[in-house]
Amino acid sequence: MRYFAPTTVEEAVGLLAEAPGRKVFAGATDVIPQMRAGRPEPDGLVDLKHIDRLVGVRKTATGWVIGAATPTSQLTGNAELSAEFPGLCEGAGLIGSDQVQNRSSLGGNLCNASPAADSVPAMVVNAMRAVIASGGGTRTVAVQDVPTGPGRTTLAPGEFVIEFELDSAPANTGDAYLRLIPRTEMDIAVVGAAARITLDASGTVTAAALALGAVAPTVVRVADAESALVGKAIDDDVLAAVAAAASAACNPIDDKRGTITYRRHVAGVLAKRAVTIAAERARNRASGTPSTNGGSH
Amino acid sequence: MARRLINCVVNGDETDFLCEDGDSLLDSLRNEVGLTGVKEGCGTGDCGACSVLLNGRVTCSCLVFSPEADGATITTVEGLADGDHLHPLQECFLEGAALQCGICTPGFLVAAKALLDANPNPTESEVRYGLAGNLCRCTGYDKIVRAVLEAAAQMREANV
Amino acid sequence: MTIADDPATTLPGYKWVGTRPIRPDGFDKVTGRARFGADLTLAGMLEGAVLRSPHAHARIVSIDTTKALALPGVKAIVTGADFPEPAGNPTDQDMCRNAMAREKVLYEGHVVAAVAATSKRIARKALDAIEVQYEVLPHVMTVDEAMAPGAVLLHDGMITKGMDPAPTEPSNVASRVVYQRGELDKGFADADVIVERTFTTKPVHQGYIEPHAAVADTTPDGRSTVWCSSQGHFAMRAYSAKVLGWDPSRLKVIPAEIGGGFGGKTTIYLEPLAVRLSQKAGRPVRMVMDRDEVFMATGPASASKVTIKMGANKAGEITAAELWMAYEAGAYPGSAIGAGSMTALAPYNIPHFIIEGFDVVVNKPRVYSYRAPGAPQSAFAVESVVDELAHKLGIDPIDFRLQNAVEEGMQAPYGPKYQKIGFKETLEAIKHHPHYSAPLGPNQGRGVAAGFWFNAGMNSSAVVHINEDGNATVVTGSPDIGGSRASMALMAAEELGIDYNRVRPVVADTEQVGFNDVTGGSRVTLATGAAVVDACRKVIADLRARAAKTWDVPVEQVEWVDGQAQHVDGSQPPLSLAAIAKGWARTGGPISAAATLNARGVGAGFSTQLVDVEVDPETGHTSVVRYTTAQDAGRAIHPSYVEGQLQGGVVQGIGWALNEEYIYNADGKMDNPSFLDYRIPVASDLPMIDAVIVEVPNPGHPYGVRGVGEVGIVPPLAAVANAVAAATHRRFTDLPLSPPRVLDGILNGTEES
Amino acid sequence: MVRVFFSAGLRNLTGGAANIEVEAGTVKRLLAELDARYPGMAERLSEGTAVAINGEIINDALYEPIPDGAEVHFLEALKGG
Repeated sequence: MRYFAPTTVEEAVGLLAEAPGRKVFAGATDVIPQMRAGRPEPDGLVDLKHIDRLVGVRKTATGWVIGAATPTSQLTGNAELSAEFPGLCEGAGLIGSDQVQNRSSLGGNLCNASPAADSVPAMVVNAMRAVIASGGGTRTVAVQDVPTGPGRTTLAPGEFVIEFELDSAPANTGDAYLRLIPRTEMDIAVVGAAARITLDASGTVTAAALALGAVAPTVVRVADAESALVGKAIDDDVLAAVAAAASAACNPIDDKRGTITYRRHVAGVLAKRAVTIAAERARNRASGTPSTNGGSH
Repeated sequence: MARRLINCVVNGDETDFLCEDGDSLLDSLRNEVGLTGVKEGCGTGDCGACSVLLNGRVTCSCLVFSPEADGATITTVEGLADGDHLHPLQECFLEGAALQCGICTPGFLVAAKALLDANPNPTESEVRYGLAGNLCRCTGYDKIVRAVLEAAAQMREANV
Repeated sequence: MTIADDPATTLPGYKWVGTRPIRPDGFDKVTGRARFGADLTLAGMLEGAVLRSPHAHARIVSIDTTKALALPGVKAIVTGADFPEPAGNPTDQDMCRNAMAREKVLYEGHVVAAVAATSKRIARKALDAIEVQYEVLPHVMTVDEAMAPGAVLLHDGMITKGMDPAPTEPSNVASRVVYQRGELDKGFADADVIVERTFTTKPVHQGYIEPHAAVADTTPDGRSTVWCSSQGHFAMRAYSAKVLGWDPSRLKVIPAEIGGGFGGKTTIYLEPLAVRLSQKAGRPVRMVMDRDEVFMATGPASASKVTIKMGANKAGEITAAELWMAYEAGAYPGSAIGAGSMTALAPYNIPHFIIEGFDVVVNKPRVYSYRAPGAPQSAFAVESVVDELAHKLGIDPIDFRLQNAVEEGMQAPYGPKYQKIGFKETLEAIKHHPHYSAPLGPNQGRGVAAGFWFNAGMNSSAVVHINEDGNATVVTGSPDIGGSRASMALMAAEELGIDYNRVRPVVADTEQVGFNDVTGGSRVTLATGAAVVDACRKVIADLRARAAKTWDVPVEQVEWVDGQAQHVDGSQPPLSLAAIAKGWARTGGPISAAATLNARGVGAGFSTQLVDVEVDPETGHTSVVRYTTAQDAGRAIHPSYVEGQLQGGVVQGIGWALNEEYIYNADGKMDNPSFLDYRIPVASDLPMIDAVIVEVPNPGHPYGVRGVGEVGIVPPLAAVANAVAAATHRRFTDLPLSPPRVLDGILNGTEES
Repeated sequence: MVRVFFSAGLRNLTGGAANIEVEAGTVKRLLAELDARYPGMAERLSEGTAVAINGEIINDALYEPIPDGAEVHFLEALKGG
C-alpha cells in the first residue's frame, strides 16, 4: 500500500485516475479499523488533509463552506457556526472521542456511508450540498443523495468530496441532533434524529425538516412529520404525530446494537425531542439567547 | 517496497524513522522510535491508550498512518515531564493513586494535558466527557477524575 | 468513613500501615518507562501471529503449511503436531488442547497454528497461506441448548461427575455440585411469602486494557526465557511446561508489568506457542494479541442461568431457599459453578436450603476466572429475590438483610463456621450513610445488594535483604497489578521501623525468588504480605543478634524499637539499622532472610452497596447517578489503593449490569469483539464512587488484612437491577439491562407496587 | 476426636451420613481413617479439594494438624480472580 499526500485537488484527481485501487482518506478513523478487521488493503491511500481547500470552515456571503477533510473538532470549536447550527455541530461532535474528533471529518463520515453516521442527519435537515471533484471539474449534489446504502455511495471511482455548502439559516430557525447510545460516549448511534424548525413570530412552524439515522440503509427524511409540523404551533398532539410518523418511516434491522422494535420506538421518541429542542432554539434565536444542549441521550 | 524516511519532532527532538506506508504511527513510535510508553489497547481508536499530541491535538496514534507524521510535531507521555520535573498531572496521578495497573495511564495523561490546555478550569462533567475516549478498567475513573481536577487547580494557581 | 479522608492520619500504634505514600513503581508508570508485556524488543526478534478457528465447532481434517512456510520472511510454523500428546490430569489435558487444538476446534478463535516471521505483516500473510480443511459440526451455544436431549456433544466421552448413580450416557454437563441443609418442604411451609424467578447473565470479559503478550527466547541447550505479562509467572512457567512437555525449571519466566488481569491473566495462551516457535526458528519471538483475539480466544466469565425460589415469614426471617444453577464453562469443563454455589447464600443464615449447580460445556471460549469467580452471577439472583421479599414483606431491605445476616460462629452454607467477619458492619455503614436517606429525583430508583467472597491464602515466598546503607530490598514473586508493591513496602517499613522510602520492593523472576502462587483470590497483601512480615521478623532477629554481639550481651537483652537495637536497660547507645548494616562484615556478613508459607488466616470479605439510577422511561436508558460501597477490608494497609479496588470492582459490576455482553450470531461467532461494541463503562457513564472502608481486623493476619480485590464486584449486578426495579416498578431478571431490554420491560412487563 | 462433615455430594459414599466423629491428629490420618470406613473417599478428596478446620480454609493441607474437638469440612478448591 502506498501513501500519497497531494496538495491540490487536481493532483489528487490525477493520483486517483492513475490506479483504480486507490482510495481517499482524511482521518483514517474508519480506514484503519476496517483494514484491521480484515477488509482488503487498498493499494494506495490519498491523504486529502494537505489540500488547503479541503480543510477549514469559511463564512461566505450566503452561508458557509466547510472543507470535507476538516477535523470535526474545528466545527464544534467554531463559535459562530455552533451558534447558527448547533444541531449540525452536535452531530459532528458526537463522532467518537476527543482523539477521534481531531481526525474525523464530515467528508469521511458521509462517504464511509454508515447508516448510523452522526453528522449526516443534521447535514440533511440543513440541506447541505456536497461539492464533488469529478474528472476534470466538479459537480454539486445534495448530501442526502450521496449514500445509497451501507458502505455504498453515488460517487464514481476517482471522485471525492471537496467541500460542503451550507446556506445561512433564516431567522427564527433552530436545529438539533440527538442520538441514543447505550453508554454516554464512544458508541455508534442505535438511532439518531435531526430536526430543523423555522417559526414565525406567533410560534407557528413555517418550515420543518426531520431526518433519522440508523433506522434504514440510508438517512431517512420523514416527510409526514414535516407536513404534520408546518402550519402548526408545536403542542403535544403535533409531537405525537411527529413521533408516529418517525416510527412509521423507519425500516430498521435487528443487529448487535438494537432491535427493529426498539429502533422504531426510539425513533419516535428522539424525533419529538429533537423537534422540541430545535423549536426552542428557533424561538431563542429570535430573541438572541444562546441555544440549549442536545447531544447524546 | 522501499521504506520511507519520516522526519518529525518528537518530544522536542528532531527525529527520523523508517516506515512502510501502511504502518501506524503507534507501531512506528513503539518499534522504530522506541517510545513504548505509547500503548496499544485496541488498535481501533476505542481505548485511547495510544494517545499522543499530533501537532498539539490529541489523537489516537493507532489511527494515524506513519507517513502522515512527516513534518509533524508529536508529544508522547515520555515528553510530559521537564527533565526530572514531573508535569502537575503526573504528580497528581501519583499523589492521588489515580493508577492501578498503569497501562492506560500514559494515554490518560496525554489526553488530560490536551483537555487542560483547552480548558484550564473544567467541571467534573467536562473532565469525564473529555476523557471518555480513554478506557480504564481498574480504577472506576474516580481517582483519575479527581487527579485531573486537582492538577487543573494547581496549574491555575501556578499561573496566577 | 475511616482513615480514608485524611492522608496524614495514621492508625494508632502504626507509623506506616494505613498511610498513603506514593507507590514505588508509580514514577515509571507516569513517565512511560514501565515495561509491559509487549514492550520488550530483543536483537533478531521475530513477530508471531496465531491462526484461529473461524468455526464454532469443527473437525480438523488437515493442515497444510507448505505455502506459508515458503513465504520470504517466515521462519517457523507450529501446529498441534509440534506439541506432545497432552498429559496429566483431565484439567491439564484440556489446557493443552485449549492452547493448541488437535482433533477438533471447539470455538471460534481456538488456536490452530502459529507463525513466526520477520514482521507482523508477513506473519499475518502467512496465516492466510496456511490451508486448513475443516469438517464443520453443529454447535451449542447456551446451557439450554447444551443440556437439551440429543444435543451435539463437544466431548464424546464426557460423563457428568457428581451424579449418583453416575449416568451411563455422555453429555455436555461436566459436573454437578450440591449443597444443602435442613428440610426444604418444612422451610417453605414456614414461609409467608415465596418468590420464585429465573435469572440469566451473558458471558462478560475481564476487559483488561493490555492485550496478552509474551516474548520467548529459546536457546539450543533446551532452555527458554519467557518475558510475559501475567498474574503469576510461576503459574505461567508451570502451565507452559505442561503444554510443552518440559520440566518447569527449563523455563525462566520474567514478569513484565501487567496491564490489568482481574483473573483473566492467571493462565497461558501465547507463552508455549512463543517458546516452541522460538525453538524452531532459533530466534526470539514476540507474540501480542489483537483486541479481537482477546475477546474471542481468552476466557471470559460464565454466562449463567439460575432458578431460585426463596421464602420468608412475616417476622422477616428467610425460611428456605432452593437454587438450580447452570454456568457455561465454554469449550472445556471448569466454570466457577462450585464457588457460585458456595457463595450464593453465604451472606444469610437460612435453616433450609438446597443449591444444585451444573458445569456445562458450550462452543465458546473456555471461561476463566474473573474477580470473585462465580459469585456475581449467583448473587444477582439471590440479592434480587431478597430485595423482592423485603418489599413484599414491607421491611426495609437493609433491615431485612441485617435480620438474616451471618455472623461469627454461624455455619456457612458450604459447611464450616464463620470466623470473625464484618458483614453486619458493612450493612450498618450503608444504613447510616447519608446516601441512604437522600431524596430521589423523578424516574430515579435506589437499590441495595450485598456480596460475599472467600478470599484466598496459598503459597508465597519473600526475601528481605538489608543493603550496606541500611536500606531494605523486599523481593517477592507476586506480580503487582494494583499497588501491592506499596503494601509490601509499608508492612516492611512498619516491621523494620525504617522510613517507607528506604524500602525497595521488587517483583523477581522465577529464578530469583521462591515460588509464589498467582496474584489472584485477593491474596497478595494477605499471603505475600505475611511472607514479607515473616522475613522482616527473621531479619530483625538477626539484627538483634548482631547488636548483642557488638555489645557483648545476651540477645535477650536487645530489643528492636523504631528501627534500632536498644538495650533493655538503656546501658548501650542504640544501634540503628544503618549502623548495624555498616558493620555487618564484623558481625557475620550480609544480612538477609527468606520466608515461605502456605498462608493461613484467610479472612472472608463482605460488601454492601447502594446505588441510585435514573431510567429514561421513553428509551430505557439507565444512568447511574450515585453509588456508595461499604466493604470490610480487615485493615487497609494503603487506603488509597484499597479504595481503588473497591471502586474498580463496583464499576466492573456496573458494566456487567448495564451493557457488557458477548453477542453471538447464528453461526456461533462473536459479533462484538471490540471495545466499540463490547461496552465497558467510560468516564462519562459514572458518578464518583463513594468507597467506605469498614475495618473489622482479620485475627489471622499480623496487621488484620483481608483480601479486598474481589468481593466488590459481587453486589453491583443486583444492586443496579434492584434500583432499576425501584425506578420502573418492573423486575428485571436478565442481564445486561441494556436500553432495549429495559424499555421492553417498561412497555410490556408487569407493573409491581 | 474431631467431627467431620460431609457435603451433600459426598454423602453417597457415606451411606447418607452427614457427619461423624473420628480420631485423627492430622488431615493425612483423617483421610486414611475415612478411606478405611468409606472406600474411595481418599481418592474422591485427593484432587481439587480444600479442608476447613474450625472454619479456616486451607488448600493442600495434608499434614495440617487437627486440634482435638475440631470441626472439619471438605470443600471444593477455589480459584480467585
